[in-house]
Amino acid sequence: MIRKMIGGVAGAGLALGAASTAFAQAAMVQAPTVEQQATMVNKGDTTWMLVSSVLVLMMSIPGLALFYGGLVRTKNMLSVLMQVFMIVSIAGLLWATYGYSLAFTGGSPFIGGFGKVLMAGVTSGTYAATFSNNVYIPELSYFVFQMTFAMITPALFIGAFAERIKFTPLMVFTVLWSTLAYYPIAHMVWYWAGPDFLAGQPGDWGYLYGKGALDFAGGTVVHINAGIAGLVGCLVIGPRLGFGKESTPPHSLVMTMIGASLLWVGWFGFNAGSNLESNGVAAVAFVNTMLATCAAAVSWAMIEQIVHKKPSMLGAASGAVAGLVAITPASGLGAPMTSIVLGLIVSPVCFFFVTTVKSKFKYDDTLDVFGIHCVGGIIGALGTAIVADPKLGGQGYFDYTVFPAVAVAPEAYSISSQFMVQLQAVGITLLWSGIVTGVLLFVLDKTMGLRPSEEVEREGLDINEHGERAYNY
Amino acid sequence: MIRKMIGGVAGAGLALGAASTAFAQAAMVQAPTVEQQATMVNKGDTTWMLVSSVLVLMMSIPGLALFYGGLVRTKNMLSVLMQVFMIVSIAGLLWATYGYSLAFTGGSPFIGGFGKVLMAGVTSGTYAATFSNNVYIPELSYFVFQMTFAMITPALFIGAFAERIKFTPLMVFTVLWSTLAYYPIAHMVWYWAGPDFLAGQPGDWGYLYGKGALDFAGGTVVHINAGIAGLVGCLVIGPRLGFGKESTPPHSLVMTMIGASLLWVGWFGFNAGSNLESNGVAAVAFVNTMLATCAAAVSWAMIEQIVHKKPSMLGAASGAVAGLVAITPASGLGAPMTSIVLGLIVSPVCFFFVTTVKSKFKYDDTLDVFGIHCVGGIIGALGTAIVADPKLGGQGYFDYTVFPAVAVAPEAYSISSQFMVQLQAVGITLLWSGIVTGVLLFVLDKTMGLRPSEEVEREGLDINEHGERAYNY
Amino acid sequence: MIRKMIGGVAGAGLALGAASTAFAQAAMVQAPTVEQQATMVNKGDTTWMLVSSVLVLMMSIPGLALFYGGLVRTKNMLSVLMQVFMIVSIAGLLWATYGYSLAFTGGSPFIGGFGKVLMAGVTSGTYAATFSNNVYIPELSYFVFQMTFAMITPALFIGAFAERIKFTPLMVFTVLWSTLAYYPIAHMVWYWAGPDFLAGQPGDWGYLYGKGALDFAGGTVVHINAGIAGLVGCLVIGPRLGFGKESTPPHSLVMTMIGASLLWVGWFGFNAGSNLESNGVAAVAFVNTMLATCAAAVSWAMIEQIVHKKPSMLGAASGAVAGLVAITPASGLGAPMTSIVLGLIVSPVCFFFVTTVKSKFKYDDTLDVFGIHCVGGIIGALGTAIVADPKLGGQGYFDYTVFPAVAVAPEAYSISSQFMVQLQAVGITLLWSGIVTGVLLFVLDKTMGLRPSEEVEREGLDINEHGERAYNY
Amino acid sequence: MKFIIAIIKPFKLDEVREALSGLGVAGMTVSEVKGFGRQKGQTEIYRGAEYTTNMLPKVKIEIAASDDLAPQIVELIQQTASTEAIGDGKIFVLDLASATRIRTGETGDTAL
Amino acid sequence: MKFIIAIIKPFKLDEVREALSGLGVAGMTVSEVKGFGRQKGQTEIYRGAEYTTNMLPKVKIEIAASDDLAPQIVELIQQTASTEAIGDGKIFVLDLASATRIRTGETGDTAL
Amino acid sequence: MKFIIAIIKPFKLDEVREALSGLGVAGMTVSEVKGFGRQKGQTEIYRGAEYTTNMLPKVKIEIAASDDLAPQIVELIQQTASTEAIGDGKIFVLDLASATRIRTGETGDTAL
Ligand SMILES: Nc1ncnc2c1ncn2[C@@H]1O[C@H](COP(=O)(O)OP(=O)(O)O)[C@@H](O)[C@H]1O
Ligand SMILES: Nc1ncnc2c1ncn2[C@@H]1O[C@H](COP(=O)(O)OP(=O)(O)O)[C@@H](O)[C@H]1O
Ligand SMILES: Nc1ncnc2c1ncn2[C@@H]1O[C@H](COP(=O)(O)OP(=O)(O)O)[C@@H](O)[C@H]1O
Repeated sequence: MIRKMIGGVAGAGLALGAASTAFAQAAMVQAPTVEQQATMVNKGDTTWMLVSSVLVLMMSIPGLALFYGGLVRTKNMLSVLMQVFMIVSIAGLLWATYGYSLAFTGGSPFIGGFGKVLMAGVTSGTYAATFSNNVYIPELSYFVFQMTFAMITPALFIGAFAERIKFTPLMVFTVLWSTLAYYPIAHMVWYWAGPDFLAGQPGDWGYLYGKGALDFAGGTVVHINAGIAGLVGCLVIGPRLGFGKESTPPHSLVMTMIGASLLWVGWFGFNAGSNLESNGVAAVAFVNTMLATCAAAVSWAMIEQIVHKKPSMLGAASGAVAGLVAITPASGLGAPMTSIVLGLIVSPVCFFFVTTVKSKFKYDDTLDVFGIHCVGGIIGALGTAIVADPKLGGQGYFDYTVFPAVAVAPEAYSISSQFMVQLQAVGITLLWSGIVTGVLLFVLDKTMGLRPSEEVEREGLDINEHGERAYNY
Repeated sequence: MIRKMIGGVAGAGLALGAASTAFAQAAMVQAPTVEQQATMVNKGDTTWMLVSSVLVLMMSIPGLALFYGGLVRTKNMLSVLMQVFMIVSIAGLLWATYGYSLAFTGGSPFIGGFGKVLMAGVTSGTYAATFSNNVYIPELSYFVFQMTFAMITPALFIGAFAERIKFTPLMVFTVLWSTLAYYPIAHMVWYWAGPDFLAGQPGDWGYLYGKGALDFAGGTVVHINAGIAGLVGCLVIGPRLGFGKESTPPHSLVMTMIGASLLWVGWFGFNAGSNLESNGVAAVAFVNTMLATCAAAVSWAMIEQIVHKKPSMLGAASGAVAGLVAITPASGLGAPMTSIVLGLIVSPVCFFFVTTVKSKFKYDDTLDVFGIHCVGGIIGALGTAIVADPKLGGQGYFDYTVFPAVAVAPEAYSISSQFMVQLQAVGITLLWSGIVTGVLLFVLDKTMGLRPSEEVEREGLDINEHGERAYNY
Repeated sequence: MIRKMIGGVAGAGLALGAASTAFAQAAMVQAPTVEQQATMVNKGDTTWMLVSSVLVLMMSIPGLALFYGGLVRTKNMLSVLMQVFMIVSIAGLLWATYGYSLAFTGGSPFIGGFGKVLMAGVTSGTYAATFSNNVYIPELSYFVFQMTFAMITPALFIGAFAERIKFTPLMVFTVLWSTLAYYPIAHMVWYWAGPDFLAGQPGDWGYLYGKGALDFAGGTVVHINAGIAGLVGCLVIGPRLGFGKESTPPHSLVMTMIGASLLWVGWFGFNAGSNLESNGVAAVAFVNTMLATCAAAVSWAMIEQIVHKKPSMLGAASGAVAGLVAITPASGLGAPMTSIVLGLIVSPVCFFFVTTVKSKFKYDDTLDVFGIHCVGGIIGALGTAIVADPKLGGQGYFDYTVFPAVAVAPEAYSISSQFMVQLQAVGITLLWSGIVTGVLLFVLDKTMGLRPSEEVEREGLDINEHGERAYNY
Repeated sequence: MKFIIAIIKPFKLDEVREALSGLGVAGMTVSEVKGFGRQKGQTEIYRGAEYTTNMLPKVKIEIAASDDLAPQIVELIQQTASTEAIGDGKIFVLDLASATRIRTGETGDTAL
Repeated sequence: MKFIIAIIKPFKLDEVREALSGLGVAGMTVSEVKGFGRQKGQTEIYRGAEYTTNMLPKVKIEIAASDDLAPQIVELIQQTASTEAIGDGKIFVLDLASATRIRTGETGDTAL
Repeated sequence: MKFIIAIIKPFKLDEVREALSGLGVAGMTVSEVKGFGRQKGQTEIYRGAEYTTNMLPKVKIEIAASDDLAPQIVELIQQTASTEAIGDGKIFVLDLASATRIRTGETGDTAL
């Protein structure tokens, strides 16, 4: 899912060769026809993409739903579960309707076209490009993999204004935000013509892809994007009743731990799946994800040990999620040892945001969507510039405007110039998603109303909005 | 798992070609020997089948167990978990003993033979056919994939008479029902000689397979079969004490939501795994499953919004499961857009059954096994006739009595005649499973007794039947 | 992961052939270069190893954490979850730091070298051997698969002294025990030069591997190793306050059931993943695991039915785990029918240990780590000698000191001599791990102190050690 | 005024509440308790460890009532909650010195 | 001495507790209860089955107090816990015959 | 008759119950409560948000007893439940106007 990646030891030919020696001898085909692409599919890759899609779905339901749900009060538990469940469902339908077309067809550098609306022309016999020349996967497997990303991203921001939003306007917001924020950013960062086609169609790419922004699995597209929406959302909607006065301990850290664990487990589909191929680079992304997460869980626990003298389960879980967020953009680009460093760094910074910064500025980001996803995502996005450096063991990037693609020479990789590109991607995402969110929520508040009545908020959203109680022991 | 399927763009040769161009040039082999089959195995397929088996197991434990368990009262929670856990275990052993042989060896059109009793001749060096000519998978991977189906099916019906059945007779019923209902229906619908063999052995198939019934992943074999057993079971066993008088709210919708989510997650193994190959058609089944489920979750929530003004978490979860059930027989046959329609339709119908019909006829189908699995399964089975139509973007079917198999011409596909075949499959399953269930339960009730004493039912099955309490907070 | 395994019908050539006919004709390469290895990788295998790693991680978090956590009292729930979560994280970092190097590089027969410390030389372009000649997988996928084993093993023993140990010393112990017990045992049992290299480097193997010990997926390395550490640990640390007087019922058997189910689900990665290739033998390991577990769940429930008249959910879950433990060393070596026998036997023996033996000797092995993991592991390790016999349908072993490897002739396989080898492996593991654990814990107790104060133990570890409560309903 | 405390079997709660409504009892407060008495508890067994707590789940109902109504309430509860099996529970009556309705500040019988 | 039982809305607990601290009330015992009264409960619907239990979550506070302090406590609770909406709850006062501090065995007012 | 309410530390429950059995107390009713008093609570911290509720888990025992037995019960509980640490709890005694056994309708001391 980034512009500049390739598998294997030394480049396109060999990556392919690893799949089947038969190909190694065959001549490479530029801009292959669909019939030719059909012969460039490996069932190991197809399996990997399908499994990865399963894993990413598991991240949202039940993973994220439980991670968030455990942290709210009993009376709002079902509202969180329901919001995640329905956002996932609605965003899924939207993806098939026009989301995929807007994100992953050509058009302008800022948004795709309508060519694949209602999945027109997307069948069992069409194929999607990977990051290796002449390696393809069934387009539907790519479609559904990307779909699971479009499903989880809007489910992320609900944590920022949990316990105090009406259900129906939130669903409307999901549709609008996906259309105006998610699809454009995904298009800008991830859309390109594919390695066998770019040489013949230079410029057929998203705006930030063209700038050279690196986002392997969604640091900007997913985490910063949703994280800033969360912050703006909690500012527009305002703090919960009794915020800062009443104590609101998590009603079940057990659920939160289950959720964090399933996020961790499923995130391998998210990160290593983003390699689109099952090869050595997928394994790199996998290992980097594992190590950064371990490191971030440990460093969050350690900072709690220092500050509070008690390392907490919630802290360890928060650290793990922060680590997962931070490694996301860098997962297939960094090296194991630099991933550990990234993980060690992200937790203290996020800890500082969810404790000091939040209590200083008194915004009620209920479940720390900003403090963990946005801040962690920014650290990851910027850190990617560093860890991708081949001189630090990183995977660098590939130039796909030539055919076959060539890897950047280690001495040609410049951390500082990549850093500026990353900064730009971060900035554009923050601005665009922030503004879109603010405007949309303002309008929805004036029209449908975003907040339930005081009494409803007090009694809980479960019974009032959904007519149910989470537990009847 | 259906008679008429093939992968890839245009038919058998190409499907194979996708796996390895080396084969594309090689001549096709009719009725290959085991040694030849060994060279026709792709590790990507093997991985996919193993992973799919893992996913289907996760559907039953913990998925289904939690989905059901959350809906009963605290005092019966463990009884539900235990029933599912032990049915899974016993049905698994039974499958190895004689189930696989009765379901998946030749013999009569109605039941298989004893040739593979105790897994005779099933080794790491035998292979099972897929739906593509000259594509094989290790037989043990097919054996275990089918095993997970035989494990979950009898676990489905316990929901209909939850909270009021004795444990031991239920286990005996599981053994008898598997033998007399599951294996015959599975044989009738799914058994055939395989694409490379059918041309040479016309007629070597199950009764309904031979009629041309389409059931991609188990609409009739699994859901209608178990669903009607549930209905008959709850009628024979009678309603719970206090049914309709005492309120029996779900003790933990959180568990139900976790269960529904894991069912959704695992169902990709069930449906896309039923393709037996990891190719474009597996991706079709995957995408159809995702979209139908999203649509059904949304449409159940919407009908609740209309009827009760409050969309509920239980409703969304019920809708998702109804959608999964309905798409099951059609998953690899329909198209994404028609799958959405199927999902949108199934929820209102099931909603009507679990609310209006059930309260009208006053049967105590505790967890709506009939209303969701049987009704949803029927809608799916009949709907398959429509969505499979190539003129609607469906996958049609293949004629395997010629070698290599040929796809049905779109204009030759007739919805109405396929519909009649589907109707017949549905009718036979309803009748056969219904009668078998009724007779077995009647006999068991007279001999072992099915129902615990009033006092035991009142105090709960957990403490009385299993000597435990679910929670000791 | 054992010395003597190969896939497919009849040996190395064919196993390879199954992957790609292109290879079948090609000449075999002894001691291939890295560039040659790159062409011997199959993406189906790579996918399988990545998925298996995901599954094993899911076994520990949330699987094991919930299985254990549900069994303790509410006040200690988070301490268990936290211990598992942090052990997993720390052991993961340690593996990258020097664990992998100590376990899986040559050196002495007892411990590896420092060549791969900080993952030096382990990249996306290096490969690990499998059990088939000329079949390789990306080394990072092997690295991370083994990593998940190193992460779960120390998490197993905490069950023996749950509810009464201080957090920080336990983390220190995890580091020391991994270094002094896990890496050496893993090296002794599993390290070897690989099938293409052993003929040229005879003797380049771990001590027990060289003796011919069979441990397919970790009966000695994981279960006996951790199980004996648990027993010694609970003896050194002493019983809980009120042990044998106060009643300590499990606070949530629902969590225990979820945990046991996820252990079962994930264990297919553990066992079938240990085949390192996705072929017929992986399917054998998969099926054996399924059947032994079903059988053990049933036999534990039956013995409870006989002894207490009530089969319990905890019993069924305990049986399933005992079955999984027992089949672990034998999974890819036994046959389905002998696996059932192994499963049927292990439960009564473990039942005897956790009831009669434990109450007779009055050690407070809180969650029966010894009674289930160590005892079950011993039964499995010794039973492997029997079920591996080709005359009983077992897979036998391969002689890798010749190239290509040759399978043992059935008549050459001697159960009794293999049994003696197994006994030796069991004995060495018990002794070494037992002594290391005893010494380490003794020293830690004298220096840091292992046990919290009486008051802390009484109030619970959650609030005192972690500053949290598991539930705030 | 009287303060009535009734300990009953949980499944009798709905019946008792309805009966009391019929009598015109407008309010009551209910809580879950564990009862220890003559009734024997079930034995729980966890991996061989047997616990017979004899602590059984019961429901406690608290009702403040006027002196007039109190005896009728007691009688009604006794009749409705009885299954004639051991463990049916008890009804205790205490004197109530004062009662206040928080919303209005009313006191005495009108506060009930 | 008096034994005061107050049934209040759960979200008022913190406020009441703080107010009482101000008055010098050193201890109290709190439990979760379900209240049945004039206040109507929410309707729960599960797959079409409707339950309106009218059993609402409330919090019960029990305070033993000296005869002097008791009236002030009642008044303070009444004022703090009131939202002037139906369902605010009740305060009941009973006579307390004796009080003992377990730690020391002290009895009477000093035990409180 | 007396109605005895004892608030004790949870882990003392089994001991107290056994001691009371020895005295011939045939029944009691137990519930989980939260206690607020001199004893300081533990601080809980969730992502930096600190809560010191001072609400500690306690167990409440309610026993109806004859006038004769009541003082002995109070004394026994006091002795058994004491750990001589702050927070051991309280014993309150109220007068009990009447007691009824639901199963039989018996009243008075024989109902206990
Ligand atoms: N002396 C007592 N004080 C308080 N509660 C009591 C007392 N005796 C019994 N109870 C309560 O009444 C319940 C029923 O008492 P039990 O002796 O089992 O049966 P029965 O009421 O039929 O004699 C007990 O579970 C307990 O909750
Ligand atoms: N007679 C009573 N005895 C005991 N508790 C009562 C009584 N009446 C009301 N309550 C308690 O007080 C709560 C509030 O009573 P309710 O009638 O709803 O409103 P209000 O107090 O405003 O009149 C109830 O939920 C119940 O817990
Ligand atoms: N005035 C009171 N009324 C009701 N319960 C009280 C009162 N004072 C204390 N308690 C209960 O007794 C428990 C112990 O009281 P505390 O002041 O902490 O210690 P001690 O009993 O040793 O003085 C408290 O947690 C509370 O449950």
